[in-house]
Amino acid sequence: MSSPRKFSKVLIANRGEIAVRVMRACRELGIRTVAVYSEADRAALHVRYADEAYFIGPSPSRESYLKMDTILDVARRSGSEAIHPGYGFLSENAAFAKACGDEGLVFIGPPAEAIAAMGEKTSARRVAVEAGVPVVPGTLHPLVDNQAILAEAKRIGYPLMLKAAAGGGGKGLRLVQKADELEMSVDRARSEAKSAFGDDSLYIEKAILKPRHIEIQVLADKHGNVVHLFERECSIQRRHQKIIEESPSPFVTAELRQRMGSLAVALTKKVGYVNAGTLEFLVDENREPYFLEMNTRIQVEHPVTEMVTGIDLVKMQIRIAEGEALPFTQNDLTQRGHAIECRVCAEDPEANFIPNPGRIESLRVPGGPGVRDDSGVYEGLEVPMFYDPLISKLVVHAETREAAIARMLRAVSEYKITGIKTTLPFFDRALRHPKFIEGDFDTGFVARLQAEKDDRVRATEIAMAVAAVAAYRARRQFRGPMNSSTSPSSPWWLLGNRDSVTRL
Amino acid sequence: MSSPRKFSKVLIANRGEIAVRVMRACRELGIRTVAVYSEADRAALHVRYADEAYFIGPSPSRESYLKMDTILDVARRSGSEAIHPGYGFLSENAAFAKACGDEGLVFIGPPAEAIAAMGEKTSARRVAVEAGVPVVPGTLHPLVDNQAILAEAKRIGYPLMLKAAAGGGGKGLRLVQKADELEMSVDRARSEAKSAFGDDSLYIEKAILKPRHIEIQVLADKHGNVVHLFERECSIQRRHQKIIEESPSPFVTAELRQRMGSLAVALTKKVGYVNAGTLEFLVDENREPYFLEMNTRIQVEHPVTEMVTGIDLVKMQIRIAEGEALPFTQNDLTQRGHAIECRVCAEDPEANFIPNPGRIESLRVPGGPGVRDDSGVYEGLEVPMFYDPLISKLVVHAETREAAIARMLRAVSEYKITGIKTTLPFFDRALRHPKFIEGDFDTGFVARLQAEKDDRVRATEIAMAVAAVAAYRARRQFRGPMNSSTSPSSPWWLLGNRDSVTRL
Amino acid sequence: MLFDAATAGQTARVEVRESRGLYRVTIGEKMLELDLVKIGEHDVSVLVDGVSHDLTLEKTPEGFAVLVGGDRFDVGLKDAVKGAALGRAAPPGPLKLTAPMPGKIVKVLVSAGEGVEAGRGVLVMEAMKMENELKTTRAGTVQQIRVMEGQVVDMGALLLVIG
Amino acid sequence: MLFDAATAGQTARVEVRESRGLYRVTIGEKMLELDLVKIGEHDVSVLVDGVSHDLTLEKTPEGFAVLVGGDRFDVGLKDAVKGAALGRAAPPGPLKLTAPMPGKIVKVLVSAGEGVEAGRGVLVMEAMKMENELKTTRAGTVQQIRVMEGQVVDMGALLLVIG
Repeated sequence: MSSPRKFSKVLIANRGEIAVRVMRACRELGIRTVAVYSEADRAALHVRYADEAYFIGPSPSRESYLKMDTILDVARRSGSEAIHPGYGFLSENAAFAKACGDEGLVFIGPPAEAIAAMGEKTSARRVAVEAGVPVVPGTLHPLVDNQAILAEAKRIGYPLMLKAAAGGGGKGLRLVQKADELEMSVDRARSEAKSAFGDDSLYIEKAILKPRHIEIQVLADKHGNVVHLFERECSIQRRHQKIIEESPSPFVTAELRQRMGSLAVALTKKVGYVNAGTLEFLVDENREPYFLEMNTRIQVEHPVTEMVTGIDLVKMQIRIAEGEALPFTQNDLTQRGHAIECRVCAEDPEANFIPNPGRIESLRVPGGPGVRDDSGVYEGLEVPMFYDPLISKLVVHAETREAAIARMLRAVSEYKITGIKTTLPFFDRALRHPKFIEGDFDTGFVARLQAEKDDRVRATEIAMAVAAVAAYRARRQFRGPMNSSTSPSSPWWLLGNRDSVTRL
Repeated sequence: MSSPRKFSKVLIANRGEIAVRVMRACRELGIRTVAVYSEADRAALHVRYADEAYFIGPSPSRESYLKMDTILDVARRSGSEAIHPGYGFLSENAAFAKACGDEGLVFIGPPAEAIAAMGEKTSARRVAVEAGVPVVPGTLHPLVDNQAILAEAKRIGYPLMLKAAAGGGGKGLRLVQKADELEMSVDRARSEAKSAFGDDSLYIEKAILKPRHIEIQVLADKHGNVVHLFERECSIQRRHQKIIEESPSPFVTAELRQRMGSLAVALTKKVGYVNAGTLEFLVDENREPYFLEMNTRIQVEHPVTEMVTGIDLVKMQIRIAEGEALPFTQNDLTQRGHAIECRVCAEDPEANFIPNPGRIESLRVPGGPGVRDDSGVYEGLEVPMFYDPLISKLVVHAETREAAIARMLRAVSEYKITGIKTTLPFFDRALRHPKFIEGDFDTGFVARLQAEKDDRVRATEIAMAVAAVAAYRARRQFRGPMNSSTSPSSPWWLLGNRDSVTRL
Repeated sequence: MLFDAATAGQTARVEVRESRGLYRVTIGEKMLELDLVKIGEHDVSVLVDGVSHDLTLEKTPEGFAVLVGGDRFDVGLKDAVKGAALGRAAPPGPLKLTAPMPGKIVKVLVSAGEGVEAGRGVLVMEAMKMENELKTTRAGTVQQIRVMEGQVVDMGALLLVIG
Repeated sequence: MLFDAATAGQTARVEVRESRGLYRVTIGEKMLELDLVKIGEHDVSVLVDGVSHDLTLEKTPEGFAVLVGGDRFDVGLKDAVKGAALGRAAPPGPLKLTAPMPGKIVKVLVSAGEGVEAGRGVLVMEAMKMENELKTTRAGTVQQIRVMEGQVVDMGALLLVIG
């Protein structure tokens, strides 16, 4: 084990909010940051935020953010000592982790072997089974041809889940209710998996109904020390992707927390894992946990853990990669208060969360006590269609879960984005729902919510009145009917004294 | 003691960031908020943020925010049950607290008697002396005529401080080095005191050199429970007003913390104090504390205490006023990590912090982990000349003081305000200063810093280059010399594709 | 001026009049007097009998989107006299299927001349790494296919015509 | 185009040329090639040989204020050829004392015709609840007093003339 060596320059092989998050940690540690960017991202926030920035190719990620050689070349030319992969893209790519090592670069993440062992779901399941960690019944190996899938499906029975073996983030994930849906679902899942990970092999497993998605955060240093930082509740999902996360989980008892923590630490040690990682579990109605997979990288939802433990996970990732030992033991770690994260995405919640890229015309971010905004955008930015729709993570921290929910509703009401539709209005509804407030939900919550009628008391009247006044002003300014072709980027209906405060 | 009675509507008799801060607490508690506003404040953030807002008079505070009858009338008409005074204005006015009670309104603050006893500095000093709390030598009664002041001055000797008896926030505060400065300083102090508090009586005390300004936060409920929430270090001041505060203090030892905490709790109990309050001390080089005064209201710098203790002080003020008992005891309270606050003011630090009101042309607020922005403004707002220059409080929290300083520098570098000059560039310099980093400073820090030459490594070259490019573009667009009369609100030098991302 | 407004499943006849710097808005039976201050390009501060509303507006094809608190209203507005939609009217004639978002055509699931039922999936588009199947809302015959697999299209681009 | 630039106690001759979407800026001996992208109204993102700068600009009478990181530069610019200040030149002739901020005149400390030394306090102004004493930077005679006590003045308003 080489002695600790501080980094002076780190390349961040990612974009969006996570690239900015990593750069913030680096800036606070006095480490220079190197950004890479695609055609679409010249003006992206991570490019503006970095100390250095280099162009790496066309907008599609296959031709830029997934190009190992180009990125390694930039690392070499810029004199970077380490690479932080963020999440997605190359973050769980064992070949990339290995290539970094071969180049004499430190990969800020686990060793390639650990990624290989845990990153690929079916092998992770095998390891878990050996370690005596309970898993969901299913195939333990990737299935390449459709015949094998059909056979396995018959054996396991319906409903079942189709998953991309190389996958993550819900891509290439499909729930299949009955046999006749299988074929079409397999095709779609393969093609998604192909375009997302360049590997279309799938595996299938028994679908657990009314499951809770609960995960354990771990930190492991190069000296064999491993701790867990308790759980995150991630059951609120749309199209199998998390959208609201919290810590602690309202469903987890002290015993279950203890048990899952121990399983997580044991599995982490077994594979010689190093750096930050997350073990995902499904927990059924009887509080039985089933190990799903390990995410061998920083998670999108890591901030909720940071806020309750007071530990900066990204700084810890860097310190661990530098060779430092964990500055605390399991007993030093405690949960203070309650944290909730809402993923603000460029999606239309009224249209089944269909992606809604476009230009952010105006942006007002929330502030005040206990509010954290981890954003990857700014006013005037064109949110590109090529990448993940996540534009910002809104996180709150308060004394209790009740106070945290109230604080999140307050923060959501302060967050104003025009130009694109976002998931913000969805949060205003979801967080007021009795089932959410009681903590009585599972991964089916969003679907059920959308089926229900909206029974909030809403400000419909004033909204209609002010819209009508705007239309009236528009008419008065331009006789004749409004012209929808008018660019929304020039809100002509409010012309005159623009940028100023005017009594109309 | 009446049993707890929850408020459903509260009037906030203030403006700016503190009005918004109180409204945020109310919104999280499900309490409706009532704002009051002057001529200049129709479009102020606190008016936009409130559930209700009522006009109370012309812009000068004497004719609006200090008008007790008008404000009480609004409270009556709006059906408010309580009034939160914020800080400044009527917050330490015993007559107002009493008037609220007479109207059957709950004053969210101490009883009128406690304000009278502690709010007026000279009587507070008398009480302290009786309680055996050390104070700075000086007059124990307000001096109305100048002859008395001259006599007292001769007795106490120079250097000495002139203070407004009714004062606070450094208004009507003057350091007098030698006898021949006295008369002019008295006049100026009187006239400031008059316009700020409507009372021009002064008192004088011996000036302690190289003092640290350290204060203790207390909370007292209506059931006789009193706790302290540790100290705040407030020695970084300009014109006798705090500009950077932190908690814990790098100067305070465990013993001193313990001692000052006990003195604070004792004094608080002695006067039958209720609600949140702050006891200000001067601490000399030998770590001897001298009680200065008690601020019988919420402090500007309360957020640093909130971040290290995890307690929401404004919510506690409301709960206490509702009659609830403190939900914790002294032993439940701990300090976690380190917090720093920087006061972002509309002032020109290059011109001795002269106020610089005007229109905020553009505004980018910092984000990410451990950053809190308590703002009273927004992009496009005209910061009025009638009120305090504080526009926002930037607060950070991190594991250690070193990490907190790094985080604040990171946050300051993300905070972009154009249209008015602010104190932000001053913080970038002050927080990098070795003396600040070592925690080796006193209330003379700012004056010394400004006398020194600035030895930061600065981005002068790129600043010059880009300014020249802007000038070049301007010239190209409009032949002939630039015209300084061009309104800065239309940055014509960047005309074309406005609001969009354009490669020039 | 008279409008027919529709949002959140409600419709109303709305009249707007201006007097002495205030707006008088009548919604059905109810009259509101708005003290309305415009802030920047998208925000307005409105006082109605002392009640304060902080609203954010965005122009949409149908009228305006209004953000109030954490909620969003897409308000459709019609001129009650002319009866003309203030925004784009629903296109007449055959169904012109347009792109609901910018994205890439991954698969075309139908061929020209083919008959389709309502609800039939006709195209697969990819945007932001998600595949979305587009369905026809109407039965008919595929008259034109205006895109090819692999093609990147803008939001609103014409994809298929079904008659 | 040639400029004389001054900021933070430094001065330099700065040349700006444009070619193929880039700006070539020569400062003294040094040449920088700027890949400059304008963002919104006040921000620019600049890449110089891979080094990234996020800058915010504001027009000032003397030139431009530039925010870089937590730092601020008030850059004065002169056309090096014409020699004309790009901003307002220092007024010639007698000293015209103008208001450094909007505020209220609390006291006038001198009377017309009175002789004053440099550094003498001549007026007390109040803004944002603070009283500030304004001093003359030059010795001379008070020629005109253009304000009265209690008067509210705008920033830049003429207060006194001292010759």
